[in-house]
Amino acid sequence: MRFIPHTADDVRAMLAAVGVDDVSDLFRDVPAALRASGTLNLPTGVPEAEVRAALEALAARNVGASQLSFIGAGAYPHFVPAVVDGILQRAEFYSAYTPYQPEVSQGTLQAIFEFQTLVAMLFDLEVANASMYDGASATAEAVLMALRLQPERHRVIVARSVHPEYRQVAQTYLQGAGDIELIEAPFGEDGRLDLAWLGAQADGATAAVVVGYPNFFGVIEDLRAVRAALRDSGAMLVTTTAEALALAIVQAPGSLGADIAVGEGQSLGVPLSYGGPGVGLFATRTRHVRSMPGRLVGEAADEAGRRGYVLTLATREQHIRRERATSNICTNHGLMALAVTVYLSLLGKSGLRRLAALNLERAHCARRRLCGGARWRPRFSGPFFNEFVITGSGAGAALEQAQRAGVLAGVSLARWYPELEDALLLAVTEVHTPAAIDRLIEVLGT
Amino acid sequence: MRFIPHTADDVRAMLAAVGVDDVSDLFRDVPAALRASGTLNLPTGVPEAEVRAALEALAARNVGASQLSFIGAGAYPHFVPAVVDGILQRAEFYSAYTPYQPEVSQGTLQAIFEFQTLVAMLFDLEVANASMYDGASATAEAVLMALRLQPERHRVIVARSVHPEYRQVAQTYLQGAGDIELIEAPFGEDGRLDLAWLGAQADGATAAVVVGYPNFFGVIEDLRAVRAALRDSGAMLVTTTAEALALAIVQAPGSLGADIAVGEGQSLGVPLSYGGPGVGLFATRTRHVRSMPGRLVGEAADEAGRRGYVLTLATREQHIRRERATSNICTNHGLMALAVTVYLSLLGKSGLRRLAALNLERAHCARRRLCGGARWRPRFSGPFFNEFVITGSGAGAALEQAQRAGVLAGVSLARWYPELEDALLLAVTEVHTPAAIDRLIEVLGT
Amino acid sequence: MRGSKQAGLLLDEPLIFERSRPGRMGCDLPAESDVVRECLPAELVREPIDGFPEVSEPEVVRHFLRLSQWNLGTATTFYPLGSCTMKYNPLVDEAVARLPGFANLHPLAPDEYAQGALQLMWELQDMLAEISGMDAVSLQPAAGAQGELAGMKMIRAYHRDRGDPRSVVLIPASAHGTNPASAALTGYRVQQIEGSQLGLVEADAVRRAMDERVAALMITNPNTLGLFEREIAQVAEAVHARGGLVYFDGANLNALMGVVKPGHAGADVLQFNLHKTFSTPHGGGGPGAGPIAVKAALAPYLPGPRLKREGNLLRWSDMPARTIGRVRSFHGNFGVLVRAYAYIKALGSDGLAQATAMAVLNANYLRVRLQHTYQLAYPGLCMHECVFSDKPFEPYGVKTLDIAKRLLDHGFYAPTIYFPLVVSGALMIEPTETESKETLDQFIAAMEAIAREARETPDVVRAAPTRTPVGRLDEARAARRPVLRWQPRTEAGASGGER
Amino acid sequence: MRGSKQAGLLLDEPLIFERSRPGRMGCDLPAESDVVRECLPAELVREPIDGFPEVSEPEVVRHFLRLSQWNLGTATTFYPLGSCTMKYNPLVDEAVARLPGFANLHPLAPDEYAQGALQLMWELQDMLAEISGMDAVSLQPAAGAQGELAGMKMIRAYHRDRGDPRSVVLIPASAHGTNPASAALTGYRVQQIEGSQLGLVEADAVRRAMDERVAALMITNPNTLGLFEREIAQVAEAVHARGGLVYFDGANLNALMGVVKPGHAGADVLQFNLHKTFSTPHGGGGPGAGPIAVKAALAPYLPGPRLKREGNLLRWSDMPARTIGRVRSFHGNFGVLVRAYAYIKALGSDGLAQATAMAVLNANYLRVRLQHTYQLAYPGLCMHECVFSDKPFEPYGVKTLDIAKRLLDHGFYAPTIYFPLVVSGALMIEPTETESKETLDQFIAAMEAIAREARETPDVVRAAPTRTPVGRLDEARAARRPVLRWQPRTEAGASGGER
Ligand SMILES: Cc1ncc(COP(=O)(O)O)c(C=O)c1O
Ligand SMILES: Cc1ncc(COP(=O)(O)O)c(C=O)c1O
Repeated sequence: MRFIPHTADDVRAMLAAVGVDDVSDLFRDVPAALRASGTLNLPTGVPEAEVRAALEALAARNVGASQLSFIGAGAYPHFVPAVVDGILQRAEFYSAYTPYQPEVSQGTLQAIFEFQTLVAMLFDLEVANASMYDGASATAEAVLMALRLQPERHRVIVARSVHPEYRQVAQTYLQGAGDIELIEAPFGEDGRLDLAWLGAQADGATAAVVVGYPNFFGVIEDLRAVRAALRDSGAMLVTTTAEALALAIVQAPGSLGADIAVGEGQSLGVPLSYGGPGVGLFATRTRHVRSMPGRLVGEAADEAGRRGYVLTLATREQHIRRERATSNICTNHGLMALAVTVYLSLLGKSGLRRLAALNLERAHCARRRLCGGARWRPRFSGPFFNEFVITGSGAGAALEQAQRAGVLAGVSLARWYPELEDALLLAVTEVHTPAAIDRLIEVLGT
Repeated sequence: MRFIPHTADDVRAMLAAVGVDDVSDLFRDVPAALRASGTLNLPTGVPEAEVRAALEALAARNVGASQLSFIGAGAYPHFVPAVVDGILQRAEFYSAYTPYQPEVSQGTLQAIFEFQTLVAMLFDLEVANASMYDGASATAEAVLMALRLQPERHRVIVARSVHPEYRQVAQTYLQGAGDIELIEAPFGEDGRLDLAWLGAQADGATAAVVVGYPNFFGVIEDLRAVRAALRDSGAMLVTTTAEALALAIVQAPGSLGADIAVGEGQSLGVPLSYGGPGVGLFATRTRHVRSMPGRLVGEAADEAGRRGYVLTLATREQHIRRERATSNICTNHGLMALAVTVYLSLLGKSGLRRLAALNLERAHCARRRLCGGARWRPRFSGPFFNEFVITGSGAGAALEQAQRAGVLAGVSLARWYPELEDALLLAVTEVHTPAAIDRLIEVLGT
Repeated sequence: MRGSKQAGLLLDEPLIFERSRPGRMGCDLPAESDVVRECLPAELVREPIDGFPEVSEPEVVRHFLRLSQWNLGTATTFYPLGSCTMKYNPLVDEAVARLPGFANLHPLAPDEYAQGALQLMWELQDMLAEISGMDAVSLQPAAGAQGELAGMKMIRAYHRDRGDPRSVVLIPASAHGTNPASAALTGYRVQQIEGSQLGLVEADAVRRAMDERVAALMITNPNTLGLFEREIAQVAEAVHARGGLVYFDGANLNALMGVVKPGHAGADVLQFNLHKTFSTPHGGGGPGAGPIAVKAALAPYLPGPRLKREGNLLRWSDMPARTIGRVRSFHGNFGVLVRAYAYIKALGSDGLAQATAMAVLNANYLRVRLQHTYQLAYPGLCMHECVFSDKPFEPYGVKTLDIAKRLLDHGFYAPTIYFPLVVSGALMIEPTETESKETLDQFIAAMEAIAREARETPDVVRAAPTRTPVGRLDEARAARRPVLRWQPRTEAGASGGER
Repeated sequence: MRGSKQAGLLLDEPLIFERSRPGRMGCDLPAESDVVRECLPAELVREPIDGFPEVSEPEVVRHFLRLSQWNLGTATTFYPLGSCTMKYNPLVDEAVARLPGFANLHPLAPDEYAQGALQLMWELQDMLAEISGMDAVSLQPAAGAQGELAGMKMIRAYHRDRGDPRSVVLIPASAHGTNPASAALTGYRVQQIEGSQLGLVEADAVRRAMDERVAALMITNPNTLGLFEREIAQVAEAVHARGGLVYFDGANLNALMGVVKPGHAGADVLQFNLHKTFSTPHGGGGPGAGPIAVKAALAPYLPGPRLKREGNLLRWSDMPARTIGRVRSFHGNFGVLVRAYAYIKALGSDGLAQATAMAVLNANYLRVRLQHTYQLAYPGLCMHECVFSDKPFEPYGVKTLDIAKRLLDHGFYAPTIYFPLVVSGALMIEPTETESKETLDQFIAAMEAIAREARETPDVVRAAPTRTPVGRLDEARAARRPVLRWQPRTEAGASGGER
């Protein structure tokens, strides 16, 4: 086997050193009864060319990968500069693990330190961790952290306009986590959180209110107003962002009063890859840092005073604190955090802003054109970034028809929101050229 | 521009340091008359996404790249393990240049030293250089070297069965190189060099005889007999190999008496890439080393006795010897030499042999099946490796018909050999699965 | 003569923020038009983010290439990090995971348009079921710990549905930290099971601890000492006898393939760590993938949606009635699944069995070669890893940490240290099957040299590493006064990151 | 505080042959069947090649990764190698050159099936013609030197066809070695033209040298001293007046884009070095590409076949009647052409002009900042590069070679040294436009530090480099007793490569 270097001579010499006659003797401690049925009923191994051919054949059957698509809903098609993957392919990065030995892991550590800085800046919060799995588990962890910080509170309000899968994951994470009441907050005609409802419901037992920013409908919540509505209750404000690029052009949650801001980083340099791996972002205020889940990298120095970086505040983590850890997370999404770091370094201060502006412009243009006739109208009146909902009778059928014409014209909201039966959610980004938008108009009609 | 780091402030500060007011002042030495027309009439620059889209659109129009193809004729489809390109993508390799400073170029130098060793072993000769451009120019350089070694001789015999483009390039290289008579040796019904003709023609004025090994028809020459036929003349025997994989299973030219063996290394780990870059291989005997063209790497040591590698015997080269250099070559095909080195390391002693056997077997099976009926028969009776010629009336039309059916079933020899009007040259390698061969039989008939 | 090139030149590199210059750009995009103002209410619009890098493309490339050169990885050197199975990551897996048909596929693409992905996942589920001897698999969990969490939630749901909610999970002292953490996150009280003299879980001890409050036993096999839990069948019986379930931590499956199937040894729930056993890259911390497998009785609780076959098509189901729900958005770490699938296909039944055999041979070879120099925590054959302690060096004041740091000077990554907790000063060495005998011999020589140094010149060991780009970093001070990010200069000369 | 991480760990690595162990395999292929014996006569069959490596895939990867780490490249550091234009190589160019539609295309695929490739080449020919102000372009030559060779052969054919064969080519003393070598290979006698006090070719000197035996003048502009040949128009006139042709070495075009078109300055024939001006990677020695451009009168002689348009299709012509023929098999280094095309598209007219402007600004900045420390070979403005000599350090016994080696210790590659030959102890520095002012400032600081050392502690400079994986290697000894390959052990213990 090409990955295994042992020659027959090697095996002989090593067995002799160990003092056994045969490889099977190494498994002496395994009861014979168990070993009897160990044999694997799988095909035998194949040369690399066959591996590649098999995978190419499978990839070719994913016809959706090459079609014009306006599907967003938590995973966004963006152009990724070649530099990002060029760096990810550095074996020194991808074949290392958690930097337990900082002196030979400064590459990973410095990059994570840069990632933490970028994420903190993006959210305008003080501190960010070295990554979570995805936006969904980051949201769940934020809820758990808010509960941990306020053990006397037992209610959590999650906006119904938060990504449905994020809500599902939060629900799963809360199973068994004590007597927690999870309630959903309705949205209004503008697609934003119903503030009146919130004002009435948020109370002294409410640990956190979770809102999407932008929310699942692409609508940008009025965080200042949400924050105001929570003032009396003292509940923590948690924002969750599936389209992180939005934060390059809309006010940051940190500056509008969020206590914890989380999100999904896939938009920032990570391919769609059928939904994973992306990377979960997690930021909060310094005073909460010891309650944060996940890994943290901090600055350090050696005896000569040379600057370096180390894993730090590990006493929060499972490998030290075990059942009292702030989270069970161990392996995280470090390589995708690196992708985000490279991407944001390349796009930079002005490039990221320009890109966001381009998304904004294209999406607004697309909605305006789609809704220029009688066929479609905007479902929500709230401000949006690069994703929006339109409604019109027979939306589901229209979607299928577009599909047959080779265009994936978004997703129908009906599968998650029975009350939004005739609504389609579309994302328009910089990958959608004016010609692509023309084609969208053509297949969906106006 | 994303590749150029200069900010407006930088430019200002640097101009001030230089002592000029404006960038255009830097070009003061360029006469105004010339500068007037310097402006470029090209489109302005575009973002990376547009570059990629444009190139993807062009690549998509090369439909030949994805078709089942049996075209060989000097460029061979072989499977390249992912490791090869993984190493070529190491920026430390591809973004370095000629290792003039060996202390910070040991990677390139040691790899070339390994390449030289591998090539020498492959040809079973004593010494190989650090690469030529391609098999064609390597052949031309071999002829020039043979002439240089024997200044009193002025005839060169090239087998007509040598790759036509290699012959063309040799001809070009010889233009103006003195009064050299270049004559072509005919081939017999077995596809091999006509030995009787050779025995009669090779004389004391003949500096070299160049034969393909395998030759352009895929036929393996009888080098021992060629060598014997040359004995009296004292002419040098030069072999040229377009399909280097053959040498993993047929006797090496060095052991059969070749003085200089050259070839094309594309088969050994380099993609087709519309014919370039490949890499020229060049090997000879130690006693001729100071007449060799091209770069050489040799072993050296530092003061502490540590082993290292350096460019050596540079006094043969243009940058030292100028008009008296053994060749004008400067930039060579180092990165492709690295590809060959990685490829041969991975395939290794037994893997390369197995691969060659697989090629042999598949090609022989294909010819046998094609010639199993009345439609086709082998054109030549000589032994062959993975390429062969079949003949049958209306071969050209058959080829076009196969093309219309989506199969590139080889090339017609008529374009190079009017006397072989109804002959097709086909290459069958490990990439051709039994199903692919079935398909070939189906479209060409039997 | 073999030259030593181990000292060399690494290039210095500041933080990317410190490379920043106002107005420099790493991409060329059209300047923003006025449309922004028409699209968004002014009070929502943010300024370009202060402090974000302004660097050119060549600088970005140089920055990250230089950082990469400060890392050791399993691709460049022996990386015997115990419990992490740092085997070789095949380059072809990197190539196929990047095929546009995978990389550009949207997770909500209609199932009909994603049949290749679904087929791959379907087959991978089957492969994993076969390897583990379990009945059903979900590929959704993002890592081992998330697999554990899903497993715990399933166990909880299972007991609840039987009207028998339970409150305790038994966990051996040697277990990985994620086990107690995952149990606690599900509301369970963790009760520790002490190991035997031999480092093993005894059926008797489990029998004693078992009662109707115990929901499950979490057991790792081979355990983190690298030892096979010989009484696994009896242990499982003891758990099952009192209505409990057996959670089998599958992180160490690299020692079992083709030898034992956990499903035949009493496991009810098991997570895989694809980034260990199936060779997907560790990425400097991740991503991994932690599929979860169960016996039939627990299948209804698996995270949803589930894959189902409808005629010729594969499809995602609706949420099954009794599922615990989702643990991750979309379908898990698909890109990691592609690599694991390619790896299993490449090795096949013979290759996987060979991998296990050679991994265990390598570990035992290291064990016997080092056991006279270092103190073996537990005697006898080991499986895929072996654990030593720093006891012999106590008289010289040399600790496990020092030994680990000195290994770095030899160009090796260090073993896992101070874990498992049950061994004081543990050095946990997992060589994996992709290392050659020569490499192991070089490592042994380094370990022996360090032992000699520890006795003869202990200061040298305590001062290590000296050949790395930075010396030993003061972690205690870093934790006392944490600097967790760079700060944009607020006034001239002051910078948080630079101090 | 900025830490210096410049000392670090590089990993030792033997020759791949020294890693070899009988029976080890880096690929899995079916064992050979008996068919071989049926397919080939026994006397033709070779044994598996003795001495070929036997290593596993992980070892191959580790081997070459470690080798790569011993290299500096322009991607990792400043690489001011004069005359080589070591600019940044965009990663997107690497990506697009690997698109299957390019990488898998056979050079003899029918033209109809290769229209994308032909379109790219067609457009690239036009782009190059526009940039150079020439009339026709062939992309066939594999490198600059092969372009020169093609050019010389064309000049020869041109004169021959006019019944006026000529025998001499004039070449300035500062020319690159490939110029005289290419002329000599074409049978020309090389006659050297001395430069002026200012390092320039004077029209008067050319006029004096010109007669009817002179086939051509080869001129490099800017020349290898980095100076613009101000009399280029008059020089060309002088050559043309006596029936000669002007060969323009285009290797230094990076100084001219958007400023001057050589075709407007009298060039008749010109080669491009795409691996310099148009940023295709240098590959540790190549491959490059050296397209050749001509004025209309010489177009019939261009290497063939030529691209032609037939309706909507592009096709390869038959061999044109007066062509010099082929210089390379197939269509040249297509993979390199793809990268150059992508680069020109990315920069466009504005970007190319900016590249030239900033390349020249960078060179002049270095010139003025270093001219008081090192001795400038020729005063005044330079173009894309500048040349210094080691004269100021003669009293201290420090030579250009020492300075170059000491630069390596600072983490920089060295400039081109001892070339051009007309400057004694030349240090030829070409920064290119992709370097930032900060990098130049760091380089200047290093050069100044070395100058100080040369005066104060010259031994330190002479002992350099000390921070590289090997110290200064004994090149003289290596050339005296050349070991040009590893040898398989013939008897136990003896190995040619290891001595
Ligand atoms: C024994 C064991 N169990 C569980 C885990 C957790 O897996 P992950 O890091 O993928 O979350 C690990 C990881 O190191 C482990 O070693
Ligand atoms: C001025 C000059 N001319 C010609 C050449 C030859 O080009 P190539 O190396 O591509 O053959 C070079 C290469 O260094 C050069 O610098």
